[in-house]
Amino acid sequence: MTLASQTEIVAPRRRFRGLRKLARNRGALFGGAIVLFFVVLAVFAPLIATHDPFASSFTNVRKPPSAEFWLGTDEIGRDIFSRLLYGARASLMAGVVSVAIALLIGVPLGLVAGYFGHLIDGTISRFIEALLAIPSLILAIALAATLGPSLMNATLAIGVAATPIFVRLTRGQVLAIKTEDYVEGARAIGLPHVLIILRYILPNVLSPVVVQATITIATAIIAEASLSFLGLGQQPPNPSWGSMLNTAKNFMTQAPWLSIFPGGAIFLVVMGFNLLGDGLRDALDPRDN
Amino acid sequence: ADLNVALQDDPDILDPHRGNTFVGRMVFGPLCDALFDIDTSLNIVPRLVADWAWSEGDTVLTMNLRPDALFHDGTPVNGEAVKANLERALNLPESNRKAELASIESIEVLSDTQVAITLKAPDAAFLANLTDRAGMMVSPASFETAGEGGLVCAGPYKFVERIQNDRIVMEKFADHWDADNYHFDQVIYRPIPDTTVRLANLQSGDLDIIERPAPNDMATIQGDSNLVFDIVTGLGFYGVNFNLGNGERSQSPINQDKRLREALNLTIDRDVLNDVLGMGTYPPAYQPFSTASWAYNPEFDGGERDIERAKALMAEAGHETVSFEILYANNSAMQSLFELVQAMASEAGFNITLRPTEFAAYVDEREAGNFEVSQFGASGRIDPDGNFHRYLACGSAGNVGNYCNDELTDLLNKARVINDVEERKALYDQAQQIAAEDLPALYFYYTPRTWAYSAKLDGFVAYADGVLRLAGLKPKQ
Amino acid sequence: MSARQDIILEAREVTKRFGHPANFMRQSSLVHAVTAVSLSVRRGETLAIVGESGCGKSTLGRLLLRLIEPTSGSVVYEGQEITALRQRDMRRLRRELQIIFQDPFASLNPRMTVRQILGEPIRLHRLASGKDVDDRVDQLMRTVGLRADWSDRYVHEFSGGQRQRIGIARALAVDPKLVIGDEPVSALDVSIQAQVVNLLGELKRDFGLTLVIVAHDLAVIRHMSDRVAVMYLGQVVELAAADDIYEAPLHPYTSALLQAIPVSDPTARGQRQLLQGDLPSPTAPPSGCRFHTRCPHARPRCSQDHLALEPVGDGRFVACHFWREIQSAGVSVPAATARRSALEMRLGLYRTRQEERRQVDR
Amino acid sequence: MLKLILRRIIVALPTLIILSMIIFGLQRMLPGDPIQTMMAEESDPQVVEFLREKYRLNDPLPMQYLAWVGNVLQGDFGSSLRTGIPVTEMILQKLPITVQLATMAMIMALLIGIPAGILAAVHKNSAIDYTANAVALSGMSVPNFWLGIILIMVFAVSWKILPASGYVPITQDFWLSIKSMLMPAFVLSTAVAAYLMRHTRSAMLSVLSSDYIRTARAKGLLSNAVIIRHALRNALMPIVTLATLLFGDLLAGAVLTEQIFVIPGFGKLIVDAVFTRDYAVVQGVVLFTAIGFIAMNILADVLYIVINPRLRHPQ
Amino acid sequence: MTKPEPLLSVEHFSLSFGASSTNLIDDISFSVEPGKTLCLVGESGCGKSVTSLALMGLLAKGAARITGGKARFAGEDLFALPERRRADLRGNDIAMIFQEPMTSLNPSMTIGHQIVEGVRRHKAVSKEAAEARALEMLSLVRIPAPEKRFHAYPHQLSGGMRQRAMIAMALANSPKLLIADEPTTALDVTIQAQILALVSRLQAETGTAMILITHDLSVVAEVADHVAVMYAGRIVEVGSVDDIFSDPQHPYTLGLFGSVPSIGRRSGTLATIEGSVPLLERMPPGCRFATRCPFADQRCFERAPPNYEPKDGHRVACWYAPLENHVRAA
Ligand SMILES: Nc1ncnc2c1ncn2[C@@H]1O[C@H](COP(=O)(O)OP(=O)(O)OP(=O)(O)O)[C@@H](O)[C@H]1O
Ligand SMILES: Nc1ncnc2c1ncn2[C@@H]1O[C@H](COP(=O)(O)OP(=O)(O)OP(=O)(O)O)[C@@H](O)[C@H]1O
Ligand SMILES: [Mg+2]
Ligand SMILES: [Mg+2]
Repeated sequence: MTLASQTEIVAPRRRFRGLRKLARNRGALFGGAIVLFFVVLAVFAPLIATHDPFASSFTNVRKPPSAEFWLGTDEIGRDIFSRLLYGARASLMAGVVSVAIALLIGVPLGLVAGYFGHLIDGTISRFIEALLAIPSLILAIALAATLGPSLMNATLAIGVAATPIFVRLTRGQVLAIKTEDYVEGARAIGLPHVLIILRYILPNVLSPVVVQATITIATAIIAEASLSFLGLGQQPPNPSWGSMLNTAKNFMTQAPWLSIFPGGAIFLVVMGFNLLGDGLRDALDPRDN
Repeated sequence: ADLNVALQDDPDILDPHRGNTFVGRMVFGPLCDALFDIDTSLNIVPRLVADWAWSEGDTVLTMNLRPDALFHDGTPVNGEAVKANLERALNLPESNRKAELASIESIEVLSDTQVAITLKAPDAAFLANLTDRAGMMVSPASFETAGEGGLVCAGPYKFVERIQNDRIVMEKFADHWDADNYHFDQVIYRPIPDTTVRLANLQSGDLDIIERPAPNDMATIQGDSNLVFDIVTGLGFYGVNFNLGNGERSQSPINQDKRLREALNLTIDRDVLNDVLGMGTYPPAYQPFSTASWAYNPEFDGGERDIERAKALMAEAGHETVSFEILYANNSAMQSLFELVQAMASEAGFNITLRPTEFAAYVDEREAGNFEVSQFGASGRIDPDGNFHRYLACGSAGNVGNYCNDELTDLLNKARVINDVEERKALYDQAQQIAAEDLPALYFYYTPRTWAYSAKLDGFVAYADGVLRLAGLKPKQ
Repeated sequence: MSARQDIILEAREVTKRFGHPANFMRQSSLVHAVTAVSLSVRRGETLAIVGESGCGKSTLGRLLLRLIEPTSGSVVYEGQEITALRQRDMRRLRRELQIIFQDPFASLNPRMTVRQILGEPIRLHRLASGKDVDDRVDQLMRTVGLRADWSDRYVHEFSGGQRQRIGIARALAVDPKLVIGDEPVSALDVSIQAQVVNLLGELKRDFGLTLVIVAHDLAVIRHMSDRVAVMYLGQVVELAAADDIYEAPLHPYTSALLQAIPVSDPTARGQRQLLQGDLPSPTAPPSGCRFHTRCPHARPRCSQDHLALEPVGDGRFVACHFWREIQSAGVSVPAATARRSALEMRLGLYRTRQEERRQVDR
Repeated sequence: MLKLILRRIIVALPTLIILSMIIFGLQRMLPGDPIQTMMAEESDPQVVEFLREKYRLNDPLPMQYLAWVGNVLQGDFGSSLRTGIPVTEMILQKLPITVQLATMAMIMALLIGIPAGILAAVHKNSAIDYTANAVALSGMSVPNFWLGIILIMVFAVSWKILPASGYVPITQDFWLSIKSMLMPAFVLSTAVAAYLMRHTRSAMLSVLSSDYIRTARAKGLLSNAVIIRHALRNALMPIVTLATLLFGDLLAGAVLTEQIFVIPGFGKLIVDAVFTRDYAVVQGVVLFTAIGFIAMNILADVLYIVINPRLRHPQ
Repeated sequence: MTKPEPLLSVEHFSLSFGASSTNLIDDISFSVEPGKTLCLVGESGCGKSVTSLALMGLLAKGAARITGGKARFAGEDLFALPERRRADLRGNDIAMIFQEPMTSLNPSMTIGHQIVEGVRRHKAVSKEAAEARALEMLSLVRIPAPEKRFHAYPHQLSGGMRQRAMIAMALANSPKLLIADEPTTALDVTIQAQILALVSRLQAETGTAMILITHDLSVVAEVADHVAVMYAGRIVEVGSVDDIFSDPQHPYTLGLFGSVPSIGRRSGTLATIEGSVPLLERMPPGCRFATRCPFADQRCFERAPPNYEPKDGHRVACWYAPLENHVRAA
């Protein structure tokens, strides 16, 4: 009887609780759907594209949307729809990879600085502050120019420029988590530092980091566009949404479709990632249900 | 009244002996009178020099100065000042005019208004150089401060202030000898790099004149009754040059075999470039001399696009496909150009990789010979020598591809020391013949000198050198 | 006096200050959390540490396990000075010294399953490996009265009382010799609290553990402990057997604490002499006897002379200049009111039926 | 308070030293040579060599660095390679412009972001909330150069109610100056407003669910009073942090906006200098903006103390 | 002796959250008379705070739904009043003290200002008069040096002082009813005793009725006139404090008493209530305590127990009451 009654109070076993919560969040679902949609477009671009994204047709320069060219053609007669698909690859990569870089560098540094404190923290923090004091776009421009113009380098530069925020955020979280009883409990059983960091600290600092990451994906996509504007982003003839917008701005009045579609795509993806980020925050937060 | 003019870039240092940029020349125009000037047909005309004479053998130039020319600080532009300026241009360590004046042997002040220049050898381009920065006169009192914002010249306008990236303000110099011909009290040059923004400012009435509107905006400008579009063919050109002897990368097939270069040339349809990119403003170019120049020879033009022949030439050279890389400085005009070239050439089997590079790095790469094929452009000189010798003569400063044909160099050197136009033209024709054989460079189109300005202006004249001249320009009555 | 080998853990003049002293840039923010505390824990006993919030109980508990480094003083475990051990040796020793935390919600990693939480220390100290770990985990779950087949759940799926049991199970996982409970039941509801108190009692009996319980609920303390140390503002002011403390407190602060316990019967309401004022700030503790600012018996000497815990016979210790006089002044001690007969009778029925049901379950 | 500021300045010193090394090192890693870049078409080897010597470009890097630091400590930031103008003069010339632009942008962002964030939080999960979020996100996702051109087209070209570009010093004509900065400041403010809106929203949400808000309502206060008097002030801390951080970024990060609206601020100056390898300018201006950034952080600390009595009266 | 008219009487009050079909608070009734204290006891999460917040009208809109019942306060049904009228009552006729003294005061406003604000919201008095009232209240709750504390921020006060400031704020408008939700749980033993003594003295002086929420039986013994024992959203037993302490009937009440260790010498193990509260969705339709009750049988699980009234005003909801009549002594 006693044991039987104990069964009652325990919530039914639920695997993937976070995912379920995510699935119940309409905003997150919508955001996820948008992101997924563009990911599919990017991955299957060669299959979906109606034209060769690089083939210019000298007779079809800056044609408005039509049955043949769904979203029109650009300034040297290439199909905008097909370029948009291929551009999704560059823009998503600029967003996702740069954030991945920022996470891979920033989170470990933040963990180490926050956990060990003292001299290590002082050193890392001073360095990060110095980087923070350089405006991030300037930093990205300088890095991208150093590495030479290419999408990968721009991505790397954006990632590095975004890193200090992640170090700060992670470090702040670690400082809060570090004093939790369960971390002390881990020390009390004699667990070495590495394992404490990996098993106790890391999983518990991740939730705000993930949210910040989705916002940063959005800013990174915009940053790629800015670098493209300065000639440091995706290299021609390969498209990115940013570089498409960049050329399109010269034709804003004569051929508005050149800017509307890549601009709209950026808006949708940014929206998608942010909604997803909001949803992830709710899903990762163990406090509410 | 004020005149607001938009430039494409912010000029560099405001000292005619040290400046490097084209937009800098635009700004020097009204500020600093030169010894000579050109007319719309590129003839040399007097400016600070009232008249001049060459000695027998063309080695001594005697110039009579205008007696009424004053610097903005009130001092006269006299013989001593001319000598001091030329010597400064020759001797100042940072001077960029040395090459242009290199043929000077000595300068002699004969009187307040008379100066004689003795040359080491005849120099055909000498007078042309004196129409530009090398011939601009700076008040000797301001030699030290010129550049740091204290430029004192003898032009119809004097310098007031400069805010970097924002404006250069100049006001009318009332004591200028030709002051009556200048109708604006104040002239403001504003650097606006973005063509769309430049045009928008003109449309909104914030500007009166803009330089180099984008070709695709031509229709808009022409359709606007408040605006006027003007265009002349400039002296410069755009094309590509090949790395024929500068380091390892000169070893690639396209640089080793002129048949391949010929094939590439045959794939380029200049008319399409003109239509698609220039909206009709990019005059097709096949030679270094613009149609505005007397050295231009229509015989070297032509060569219709011919994919079949291109393929045949490639087959002859033993290639089905040829891959190479084009290096260029990244901006959207160059990007469209080379994307189009890439697309055109691919039809014959050329597999072109584009390497757009940030400008500073681009300059570096060219100097270092780290390219196979590179963007090739020149803003163009009044004298044909500046468009040819500098880029293709053996060992010349601008010859980054290290192309060297002794015969051609010989011809060009000869043309340098003859003042007779007919004789020189014959030499240039011969030189062109050789260049057309070797194909060290391809020319795509001549730089158009385009302008858009408010219909409220009267008396606007476009010059082939692209520099704005304010004489006679006035608001419509 | 008990023999030396009966002492399992001993604190010698341990002091802990937090924060930093004043320097030319900023004011001092030194918190005198624990000041020169000496006490010894006997093998097999339950020692309780009581006192108001912020008086340094938790800090002392942590110092005893060297979870934080003392500012001065030392801690000796089984004759070995653990405050002098190297980190690596200390980690090995951690198997024998464990802690149960106050907050059942904060003390377990929310991202780990119970099996991971309990299996980790077992593997770490190589008490078992492979399949045996799981068996041990199941065994532990049963020991603390939880179903073994729940061990794949995450902690948020358990109620507060159950979580506290998991916390206890984790402490027990490595077969410790001494367990410190830092307010192990304070966060729990009365009914759950009773379950855990009973469980701790059983475990101590069954495994021969030594327990140090940090708490502020005096009734719970009395129920659980053999000896009690009363702390005030970072110092131990009285240490004695539980019954002695409750029946004849010597230190005025101990009496005040006991006075504050609410009556357990509405008929026994009446005027009580309550301690006035609040605990002074530990950043600037009062001089002399730290309790003198609130002590009803304070005299001038109290604010000047520093004093230490002194033995007063029968294994009792007290830190007060005037304990003899105060005691003879007759401090009223709360009476344990007899429960009403109806309640006793029905509670009897309740217990009996509960016991019967338990039998049936087994 | 003074002590706090002093302490913060001392703590900032190592940061500045590291920062100066980073910019110095980063610049020298850039491919391309400042002199060659400047001369481009007309390069003359003699002149190049002369300038290399003049600007110490032939010295070993550490020497160059020390020489620069030495000069900076004497207040000499050097002068531009390209225009010959002293860096200090450039900074002084552009400082009021940049500060005006950043300040107007920040004010606009605050005026948009905070009320929107409050509205969204108060009406959580309602149509208002979703709309505010969508507007904020669109502000975040529209590239500045694009928005800028659209605004010029509409307000300057079609309606002719605002100047298309350019800058009028505030000392010359106050209203015209404000007017000429309206569009660029707005363009610049969109992303900041979006961040502020989202952070205000979440800060307000956590404050609104706190106990003292319940206490305020238990006093019978009406909801506007509760939100404005009790919630907002307590939600302000993270907003202040963010706003000061972003203000630092606005000082030099307005590159594209400055370019579109032809405003001679720090952003375009630095980027041009990066592209022309005008070392002294990049170093000088970045160092200067970094000092500005650090000053902003100190300002944030001071503001915390103003907002948060816990810091004002430590107990 | 006729029973005085109750100040507040809650009748058959039910409430549920979100889309849940089970009532979290299920059909509870109780009343408070002027000047008297009703203690609401029960374990954590049984709905004590929710009930008090519902009476205050402070439950988040949208989340909670009142699914039945009335709360008559001085002639008005609280649940039927428009929001504006409720706001007028709040802090004026009905005041509340919250559980957490540490977080229930606005950290960026002085104590004095927070009290003044409440006074001026309801009384048309000058700023000076309101400040005078606030000072008076601060000295009434025995805050030392009230003029100084008036300008203090919450963090500058100790927990005990903050709780006293809360009490001052709640009583500043002389409410007819004071709801105190576990006012001492967060406080130390010695401070807790001070606060409880203070509250009951003030109440005696002002004649304010009080609902005191707690889970601590000794607090009940100390201050209550009447007691309502709650379990999982229902009131299982209600009566005068003497009834509950001397004649407890419900097995849950018994379990509670058994769980509290006595201050006397140690006496074996504690009686416990096994298990814990089931989730709301899994609540048995009958007696909600059935899952943990040692006496429960099929009937208890299935059918709601009847009310047994051993005496006027003492009511218990159990099939087995009185126990000794239904269960054979061992
Ligand atoms: N890490 C720390 N840094 C600074 N001060 C601390 C730290 N830990 C504890 N303190 C301070 O030391 C004093 C004693 O704290 P401790 O936690 O030991 O008290 P406690 O008796 O356990 O109180 P509680 O009953 O509230 O748990 C307190 O004033 C506390 O603020
Ligand atoms: N907004 C809400 N939505 C859903 N459930 C809620 C909400 N607020 C409270 N509850 C639930 O209502 C129940 C009663 O909560 P309440 O705060 O009244 O308990 P309590 O008796 O005051 O407990 P404690 O002694 O811990 O304060 C809890 O189970 C809680 O989870
Ligand atoms: Mg503690
Ligand atoms: Mg509650």
